Amino acid sequence: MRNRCLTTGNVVAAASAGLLLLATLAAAQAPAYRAPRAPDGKPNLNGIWQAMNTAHWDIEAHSSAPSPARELGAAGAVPAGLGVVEGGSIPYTPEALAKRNENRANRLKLDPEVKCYLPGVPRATYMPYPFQIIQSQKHVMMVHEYAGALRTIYMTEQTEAPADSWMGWSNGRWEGETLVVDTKGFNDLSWFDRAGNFHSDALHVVERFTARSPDTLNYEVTIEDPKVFTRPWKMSMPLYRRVEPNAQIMELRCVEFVEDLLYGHLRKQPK
Amino acid sequence: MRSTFLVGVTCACLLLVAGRVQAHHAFAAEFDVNKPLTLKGSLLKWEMVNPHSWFHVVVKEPDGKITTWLIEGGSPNQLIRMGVTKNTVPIGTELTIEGYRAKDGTMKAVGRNFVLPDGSRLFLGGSAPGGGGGDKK
Amino acid sequence: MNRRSLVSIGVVTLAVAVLVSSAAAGQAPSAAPKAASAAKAYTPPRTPDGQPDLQGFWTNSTYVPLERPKDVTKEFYTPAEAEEAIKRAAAREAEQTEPGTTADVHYDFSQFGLDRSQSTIARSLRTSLVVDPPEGRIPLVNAEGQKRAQALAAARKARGGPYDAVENMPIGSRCIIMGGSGPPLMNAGYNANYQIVQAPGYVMILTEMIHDVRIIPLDGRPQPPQNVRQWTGISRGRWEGNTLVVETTNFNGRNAFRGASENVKVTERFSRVADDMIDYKFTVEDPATWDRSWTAEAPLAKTGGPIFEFACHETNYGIANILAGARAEEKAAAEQALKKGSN
Amino acid sequence: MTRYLFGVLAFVTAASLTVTAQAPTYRAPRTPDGQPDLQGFWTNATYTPLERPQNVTKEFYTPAEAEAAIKLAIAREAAQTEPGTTADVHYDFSQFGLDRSQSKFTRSLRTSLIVDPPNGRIPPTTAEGKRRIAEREAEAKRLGGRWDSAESNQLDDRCLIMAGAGPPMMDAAYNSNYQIVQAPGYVMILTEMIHDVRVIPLDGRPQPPSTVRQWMGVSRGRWDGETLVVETTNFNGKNPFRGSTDRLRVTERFTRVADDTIRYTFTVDDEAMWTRPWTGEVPIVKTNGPIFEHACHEGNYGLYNTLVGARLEEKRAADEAAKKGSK
Repeated sequence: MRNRCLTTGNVVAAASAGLLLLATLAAAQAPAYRAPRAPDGKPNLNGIWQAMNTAHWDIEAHSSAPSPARELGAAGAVPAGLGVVEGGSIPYTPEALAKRNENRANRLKLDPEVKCYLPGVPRATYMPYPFQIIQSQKHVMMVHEYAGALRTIYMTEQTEAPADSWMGWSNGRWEGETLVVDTKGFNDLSWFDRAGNFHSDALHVVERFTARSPDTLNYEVTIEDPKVFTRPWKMSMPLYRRVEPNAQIMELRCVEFVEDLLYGHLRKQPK
Repeated sequence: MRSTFLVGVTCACLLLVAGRVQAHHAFAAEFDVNKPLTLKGSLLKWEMVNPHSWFHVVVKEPDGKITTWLIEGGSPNQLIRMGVTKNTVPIGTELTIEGYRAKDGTMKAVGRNFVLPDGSRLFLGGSAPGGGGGDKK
Repeated sequence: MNRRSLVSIGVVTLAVAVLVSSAAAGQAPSAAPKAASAAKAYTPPRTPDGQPDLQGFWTNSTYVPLERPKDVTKEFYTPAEAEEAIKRAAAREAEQTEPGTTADVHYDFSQFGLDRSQSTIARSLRTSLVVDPPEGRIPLVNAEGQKRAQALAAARKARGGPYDAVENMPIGSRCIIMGGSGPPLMNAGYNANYQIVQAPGYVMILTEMIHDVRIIPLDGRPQPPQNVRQWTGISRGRWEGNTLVVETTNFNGRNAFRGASENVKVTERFSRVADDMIDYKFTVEDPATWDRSWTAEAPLAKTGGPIFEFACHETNYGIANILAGARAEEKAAAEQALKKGSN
Repeated sequence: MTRYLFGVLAFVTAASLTVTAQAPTYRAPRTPDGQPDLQGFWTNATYTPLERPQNVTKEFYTPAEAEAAIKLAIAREAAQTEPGTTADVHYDFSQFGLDRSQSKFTRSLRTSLIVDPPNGRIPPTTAEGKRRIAEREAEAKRLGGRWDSAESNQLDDRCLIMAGAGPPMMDAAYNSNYQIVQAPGYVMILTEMIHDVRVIPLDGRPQPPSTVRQWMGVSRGRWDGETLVVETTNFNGKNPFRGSTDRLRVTERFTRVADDTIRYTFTVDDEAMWTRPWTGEVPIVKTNGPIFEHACHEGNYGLYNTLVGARLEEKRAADEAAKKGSK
């Protein structure tokens, strides 16, 4: 009897815990957590952050798969992931979906990451490398370890993108606890992941960074690109602080690692 | 008004001593000094990219054939500081390009001068439409 | 036409600026003692966390050479001499090249705003950036340094011609890092711009060309072990009064500054001496190259933003063009030789 | 001798339990967080076949019949192979303690593990199922002979997964052991062979999208009174259970009915293969630990050796043919 009550209690507790979890994730707009303040009174998001998921392989839910490069064996294997796209899948137009699938089939040849190209946004945020937020009043900088990629987020003196670029042109604002970053001015060359998910130069990205505990952030992204998607869509994930005291963004200056791949065929032939 | 930096000169110390502008790479290795050319065409696309920008120019050859040439220019960053944007040079702008053709024989050239129909240079001293004529502080 | 007028406006501005900046660069007490005392009175603004505020866009674009020209013996020019030197340098930079010469195979820097006179330059009355040794020249390279330089030259030669393979080309052309990216920060020829952003515990310095960023921690953490080496080394910073002192070691030695070894230590000192001027000094210590340390001073002048993304490798079409050109020339030469042989 | 006696004792207990399973008076101990405690080392090694033998018509043997059937099976398993035959080219299972009778095995009076359909046999295959089987055979044929490449070999020989790893969990012929560990919100089940682990969440979370597929599917559990109910879908279909497809849904029910016994039933539902769902039942009995690391792929010299052997034989045959040709 007592046992049954206990079990029922557990089920109820588990269910409500589940609901609470979902609610917390969904209601990132109004988090209960209040971040410590930077000296200027804004939520303090300074720190070295990193995603811990498989979105860099594929932002949609996916099974595990062998390494795209045979020689890497299990070291290059694709781990399964439950996806970070709200609603499960990306609302591509039929033509765009065909292009995504073609990208995926030829990813070793086409993925800009393979060529050490700048990662674009939001891909930079969830690559398997850390990035540092340097939060000042006029500029919030995001400095990524991969390829030394860099974003300047203009908090004041905001203008339109003068030209298209890989990392886009970002204007930011504070909405309560949240740093909202609005980015446009992308070229059409970057991808969202290693699975060929892509966008056009009409991409418009709105990111929301909100502290959810001292060492975690909620990261929410809204993607809009009428040339590629039938409607705006969202992805979300937590970001984790690198807490080791010697954490530092190191150089991953990868250009020379890919030169033979890109230009090896133009090498002078041995006589 | 031209850069005097001698691309053939490899002494790095000279760069620092004389304070001349250093070319990002040896253009004479990319383009053939023995193949000067003048192209007349209209702008199809301006890739405002680094380390050097590239102009896609549609050219009507003397025999009536239509070809697209890729013309290498300079880094866009300083122009952007001067107020130039991707809207500054409209698609279809008529350009005369004096330059040198690529060594590999493809339809590429370095744009020694980019000349507008009225004889002025495309960007010169911030003269480009929309150009602010110097750094914004 | 409008270009010419712009240039002359530039020169006028320049003359005015010389006076202003000589005051600002007045860390050189012997040259401008009055200005120096004025500069001392300047108190830099503070960031919200209390650091002296160095933030903003800066340039070290200059016509002052690193080493004093052989025919100059004094440490400082008079303002008139300095103006003359700049005018000469600007004219040289803007000179026409001779059509049909190798030098002419280039786009025109001035048509892309890339000659120095079209943007802010950091001025000083100095005749060289090097301030110590007092003769304004880098000490002679010692025997060990010479030996290393010879070995490097021999290795370079063994790799073949400069366009035989991408690895033989200069690292700047390959978009890996610019020669003057440092530290120390050296004038890049064009786009010699920097952005400094500060946050509690950190100073970030972005070098425009090839988007090189240093994030310098101020918390006194130790340097990592010797086997961790980077192109731009690893920097640790601290505030000494109003001066940011940054020490950098752990270089990989592959972008050797003036022939320095991987064990070089660079100490930089940033002091804001006016709203629009940072006094920037650096000391280079490398017993494997020089028997004594040497110091240079190269002021950073405030300039306008923004710094547009300097993606470089992504659209570095020149590499493929150059290599393809070299292969095409080899092929043509081989065919020529064959033709000659068969005649 | 002692082993045999012990076996008979266990047999009697298990048989009575099976019969009286409708009304268990046994109450499982509880974990500190209040779950019925299933923890420990267990085995489902059994001599009972999945399907009822063709010549058997009843659901249960008498205890004497069951004992005779087991004796027969044990003798068959322990019989020496004929020297010089292909079957003899093997190490002796019994010299490595690997025949079932040398370790704990589970007994029941059932003539088959399948309890539904009542005939104790897997239901008929659907038309789609037949088509899929034909496709699989064609694919296997395309891959060539078993020793043509590593990929054309069997999954277990490749140390990928055992055929019976499931779910559902099927007797693995040897090392048919499991370890169950519970923690708040989770039940973990380790299958000894090839160290397959399922960590089953109990928090009611939904199944992932159908694009996520795994060899062992994705399992979600819940407590239904004393019974742990585990539903598994999202199989990748590459380790078919009796021909199942990627549309397989397995529902397992674990009920501890004695200190040393868990009643384990499983329902297999796969519309792409069978005309109706079917259910099996096997008591899982307590056994001894430990479970030693079953690293498999790492020391799988055999796969290499068989491939090398096959290549050598091909070469020898080719040489032979060439010699004949030149005569």
